[in-house]
Amino acid sequence: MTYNFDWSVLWRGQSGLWLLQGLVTTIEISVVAWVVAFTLGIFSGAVRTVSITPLRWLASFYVEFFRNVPLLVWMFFWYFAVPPLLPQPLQDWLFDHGAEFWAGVVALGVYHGARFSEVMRSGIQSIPKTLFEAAVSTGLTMAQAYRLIIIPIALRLIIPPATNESLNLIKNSSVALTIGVAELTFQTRQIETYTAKAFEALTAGTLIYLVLCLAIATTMSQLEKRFAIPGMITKRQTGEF
Amino acid sequence: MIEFRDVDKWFGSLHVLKRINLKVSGGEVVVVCGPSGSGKSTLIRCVNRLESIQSGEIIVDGQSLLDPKFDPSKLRTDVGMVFQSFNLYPHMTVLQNITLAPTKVKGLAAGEAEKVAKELLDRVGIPDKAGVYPANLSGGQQQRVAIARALAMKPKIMLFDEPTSALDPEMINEVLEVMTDLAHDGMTMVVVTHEMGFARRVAHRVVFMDEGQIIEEGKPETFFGAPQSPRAQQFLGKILSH
Amino acid sequence: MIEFRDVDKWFGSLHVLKRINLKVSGGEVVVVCGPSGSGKSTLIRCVNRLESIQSGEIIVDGQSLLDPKFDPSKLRTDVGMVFQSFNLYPHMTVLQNITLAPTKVKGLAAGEAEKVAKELLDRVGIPDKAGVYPANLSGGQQQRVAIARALAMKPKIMLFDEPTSALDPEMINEVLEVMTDLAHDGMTMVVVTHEMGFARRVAHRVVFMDEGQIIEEGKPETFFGAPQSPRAQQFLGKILSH
Amino acid sequence: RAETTLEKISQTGIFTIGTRTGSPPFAYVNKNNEWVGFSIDLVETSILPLISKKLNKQIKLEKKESAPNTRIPLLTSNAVDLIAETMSDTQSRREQVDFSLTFFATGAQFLVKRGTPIKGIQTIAGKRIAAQQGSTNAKIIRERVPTAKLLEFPDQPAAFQALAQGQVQAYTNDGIQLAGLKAKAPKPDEWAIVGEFFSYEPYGMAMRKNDSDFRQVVNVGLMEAIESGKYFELYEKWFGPKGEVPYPLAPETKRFLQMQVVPK
Amino acid sequence: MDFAVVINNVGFLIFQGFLGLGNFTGGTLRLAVPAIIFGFILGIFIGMGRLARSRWIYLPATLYVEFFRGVPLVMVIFWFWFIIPVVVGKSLPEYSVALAAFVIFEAAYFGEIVRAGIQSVPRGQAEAATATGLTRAQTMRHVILPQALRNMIPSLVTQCIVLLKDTSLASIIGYVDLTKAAQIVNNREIRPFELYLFIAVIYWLCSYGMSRYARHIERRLAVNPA
Ligand SMILES: Nc1ncnc2c1ncn2[C@@H]1O[C@H](COP(=O)(O)OP(=O)(O)OP(=O)(O)O)[C@@H](O)[C@H]1O
Ligand SMILES: Nc1ncnc2c1ncn2[C@@H]1O[C@H](COP(=O)(O)OP(=O)(O)OP(=O)(O)O)[C@@H](O)[C@H]1O
Ligand SMILES: [Mg+2]
Ligand SMILES: [Mg+2]
Repeated sequence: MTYNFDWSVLWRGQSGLWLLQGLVTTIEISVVAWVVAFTLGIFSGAVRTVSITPLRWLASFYVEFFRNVPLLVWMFFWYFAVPPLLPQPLQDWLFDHGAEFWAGVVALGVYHGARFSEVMRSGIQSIPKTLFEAAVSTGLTMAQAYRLIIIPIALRLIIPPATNESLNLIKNSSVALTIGVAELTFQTRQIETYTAKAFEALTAGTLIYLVLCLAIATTMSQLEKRFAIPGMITKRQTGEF
Repeated sequence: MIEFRDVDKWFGSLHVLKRINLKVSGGEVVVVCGPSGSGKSTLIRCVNRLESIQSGEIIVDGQSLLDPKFDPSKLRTDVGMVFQSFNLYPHMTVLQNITLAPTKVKGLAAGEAEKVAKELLDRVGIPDKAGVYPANLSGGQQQRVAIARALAMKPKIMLFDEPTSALDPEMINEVLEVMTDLAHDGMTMVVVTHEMGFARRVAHRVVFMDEGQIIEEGKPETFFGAPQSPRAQQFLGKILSH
Repeated sequence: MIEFRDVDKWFGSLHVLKRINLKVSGGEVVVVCGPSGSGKSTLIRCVNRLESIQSGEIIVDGQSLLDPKFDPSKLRTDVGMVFQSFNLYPHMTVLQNITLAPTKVKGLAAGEAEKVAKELLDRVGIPDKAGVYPANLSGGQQQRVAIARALAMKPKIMLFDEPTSALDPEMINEVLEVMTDLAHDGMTMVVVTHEMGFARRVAHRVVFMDEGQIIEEGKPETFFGAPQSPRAQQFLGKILSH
Repeated sequence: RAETTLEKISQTGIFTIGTRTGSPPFAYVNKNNEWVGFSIDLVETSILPLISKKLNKQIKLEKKESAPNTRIPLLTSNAVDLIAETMSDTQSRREQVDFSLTFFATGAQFLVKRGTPIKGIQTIAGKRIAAQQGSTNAKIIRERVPTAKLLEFPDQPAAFQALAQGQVQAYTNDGIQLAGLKAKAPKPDEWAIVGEFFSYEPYGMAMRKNDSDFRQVVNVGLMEAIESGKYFELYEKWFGPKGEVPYPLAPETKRFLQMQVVPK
Repeated sequence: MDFAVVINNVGFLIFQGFLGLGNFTGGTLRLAVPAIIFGFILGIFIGMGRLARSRWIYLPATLYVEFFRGVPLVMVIFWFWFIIPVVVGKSLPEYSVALAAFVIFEAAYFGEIVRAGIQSVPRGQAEAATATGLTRAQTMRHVILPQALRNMIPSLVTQCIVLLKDTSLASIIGYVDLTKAAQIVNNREIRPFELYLFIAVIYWLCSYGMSRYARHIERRLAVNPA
């Protein structure tokens, strides 16, 4: 191979700073989008399990509409198609204040909200219906039963799939580079163009993602243990089947 | 206290309750029995409106459930229910299980609700389990907590849907004892059960259902001693012989 | 036929079987009873090596399970097992449930296996259910299919782990009848059950366990009439009173 | 000893270039779904025949897509033999790959809506400027006008869209690319290309390092094309008044191209 | 809005981009379908490996899953495209590289789905089969997997939809899928809205169609558990 590796490009010049900036932006956009996605997901996922038909339709429509179209398309939609509908002063203000970041947040948040919704729905549906009935039988209203019993239990049950989904969100945040958000993948490309060292830059990017995701996965499995409902099998079992 | 008037209920095309007429007076203990699928659970679930009916009328504590002003949440504080599968809230301690509804529905202060809960735990015989999670209790203990939870709302009526059939045989008695005490204290109770010993000792009346209809009802002595309908004879034959 | 010699078993730090010594001869019917968690299930699951033991020896049909040449698959064709929760394969018809093992393990031809299966369905009293899926059967019917499935391997020994405790009361009898027939045909059987009527009528011997130990064993008349240990007395008091 | 590029081509009978699908008119996919462009024509008419002649056999041309972040790895992993698109020759790139002589020279400018106050790099302070991700233009703006708000997009249409909708006030790229964009726009008159070249972008063809025989073939091919006038025919075809992107050849550029041709 | 650009290029978008019939290596379906099939088959082994008793099997399987779930797919494709040629000494066609990268990457996700599916089958099923003398492999094949498969359908479909859309990431190595095809046309015509709207509709139809069909199958299996 004629390629000569030169790992020093990663700390010479500004590369290190760029990677750090990229990481910070990735974390920022992911965290804000995650809050949006999680809120939307929990709410719409819960609504999809109740017997109030119009609400359920609305939530189902939301999920089917958003999760079946590629994220890239949503990025363009929120960045290019939506702002022109706003009044001109607001547009200018937005464009001066990181419109691409917020468009990315909305795109990621709404798209992953639809996917969190599915996770939440299956979590709630795995709780026996009679538990809900028992709550209602003591006089709790439906809303109280959901808020106090069903959702707290479902939240604990969905930690593993929700972790998965959260990791997907982080990785998908790289799609925001298509609308100019300078996140981690963007910065690795930047290093590559400045140093022409593609392998080194990509390796650095890969490793940072890997470490970030593993850190989150580990934290979440600690969380899972901490909030485990006594008597339920939550820890990964290694057994015969 | 409870009155069914010509009640009909369908699940889709399945006719599960057929022209039910039944009256339970205050302080009365009624045992409902019958083969699986005969509609016993559905019957009592109609009383606290877990199921709605398609025709007829149900009157609980003087109020018709069809009344437009009727409030299901209010009804349910007056009617306690205990399920076959306990249905304790797994993420809460025993104490929290019991105090949840009193504080959230009745607005009782936390301290007050805990006092009541502790008294009830005493009454069902497990005063020392307040801080424990349901998963760490035996089935019999769980069911007693479920009874305490229902009683915490100070209901006028208690419904039991096969409260002992998910229990190991040695634990059945401890639950039946609590229920017997409750009956002797004058609680109005409707109990779906196959525990014929309990029915004999405690019930004022036994109702036998089959295929959505009430086939026979009467005092326990008469029903167990000389069942009238061939259906009831056959049923009793099966469950008493082994 | 089956012999336990000083068997000890732990689950982690939990000592679930303590120095078990037990002998079951060919054609004998042994009923095992005792409180929940006492190790009854574990005991019989050791016989077909669903659980392995940490010390002692188990000899089945003349062969030690510790023998290095020992083949668990061969053992399991000689020992049939029936579970509390039926465990029928939900994605297969009744017939397929029964013929799976004979064709796959014994290499029986499909036609031959079906013939045997039909005979067995006849014997357990549901000849007309061959093409039905388990979900469409009542619990009693499912358990009878499970028995037929175990019998299809022509076992020399049958193990039953609370075969009737997941059943509605009216269905218990139909299963017990099949088991009684089997016992009368001379099958060697070990049955964990709380059905004392069955034990009285069919068992040659009753074994009472508590906390991983065999506390008492004897003929049913002696055991039920005059249990020796306070434990057994208390246990029988609880389960027979209601 | 590693196989030389000419040996590899001779052995496989295939000459593989890395080029782009979205850089009209240098390399793109036309309405008939053919992969064409000025850079591709140059290779096909001037370099490919020379290789065939030199190796004494008919060589087939194969095209693979290259992008800014894949073109150097494409070369080093032997997936392609030559990068022929719109790659600027720079010193840091020369540490990784070798370049042919310059076959096109341009520089960075700005595309703006007609009437915008932006007149060049001196007037962009505090303005929102779009650039293509990782381009040299972005780098220069960042260094020379740190107060400009730079937004980088991965491709031209996205950047242009941002300009058209007011997300940014100007889009900077190589002048020739801006000319192409303007020509394609629904209303070309609405747009203006402003400012002096504030960078120098000499396009070269890149190849694996230290393979002077092959570089010789490529360079000779280009020199012959310039000398014979073939180059200017192709220029007329793509950049002439009737071409894809009308972009008259400046006399000094023409002179510069001719001066690269060394005597035989 | 001017949808003439879509009409003029619909052939390129559908045949080249979506199906992969044309001058360019590409096709969303041509990549997604085999990637799903082989990824799932590999995923079955990985999922079973995760549940194996021997640590020599479950540790590597777990490592595999955790690694690929922590790395963006683009990076995996990139590494396959540029590292494999260096290792094997010659470059591979884009299609094989893309397919290999997808199969290996997606197998990690399919593996997790398979594991969850297997764990959702009650333990008693395995015990019952073992008790009649079936070997572990026979139990897996005849009793556990058929039931696990049914429980997996919803998450499998979700993953297939994800994969279908992810094929656009193969464009990094010049693979012309539907999204890339739209980009190519867009670079020439500069009509992003019309083009992206069109492909969004196509993706939506596929995804929605798949989830509908899956729900249909689920319901049918629920009624008649075959
Ligand atoms: N939610 C439901 N939807 C459709 N059918 C139902 C529903 N709940 C009950 N059924 C059907 O209604 C009939 C009566 O059910 P119910 O549960 O009241 O019987 P039961 O007498 O309580 O039987 P068991 O002893 O098995 O509890 C049964 O055929 C049952 O399958
Ligand atoms: N796989 C296991 N891992 C750990 N502990 C177990 C396991 N299986 C059983 N135990 C424990 O071993 C003890 C004996 O269990 P076993 O199931 O044999 O009791 P049992 O007498 O059959 O009770 P039951 O009547 O409830 O079925 C119990 O304390 C149980 O919690
Ligand atoms: Mg019932
Ligand atoms: Mg047991």
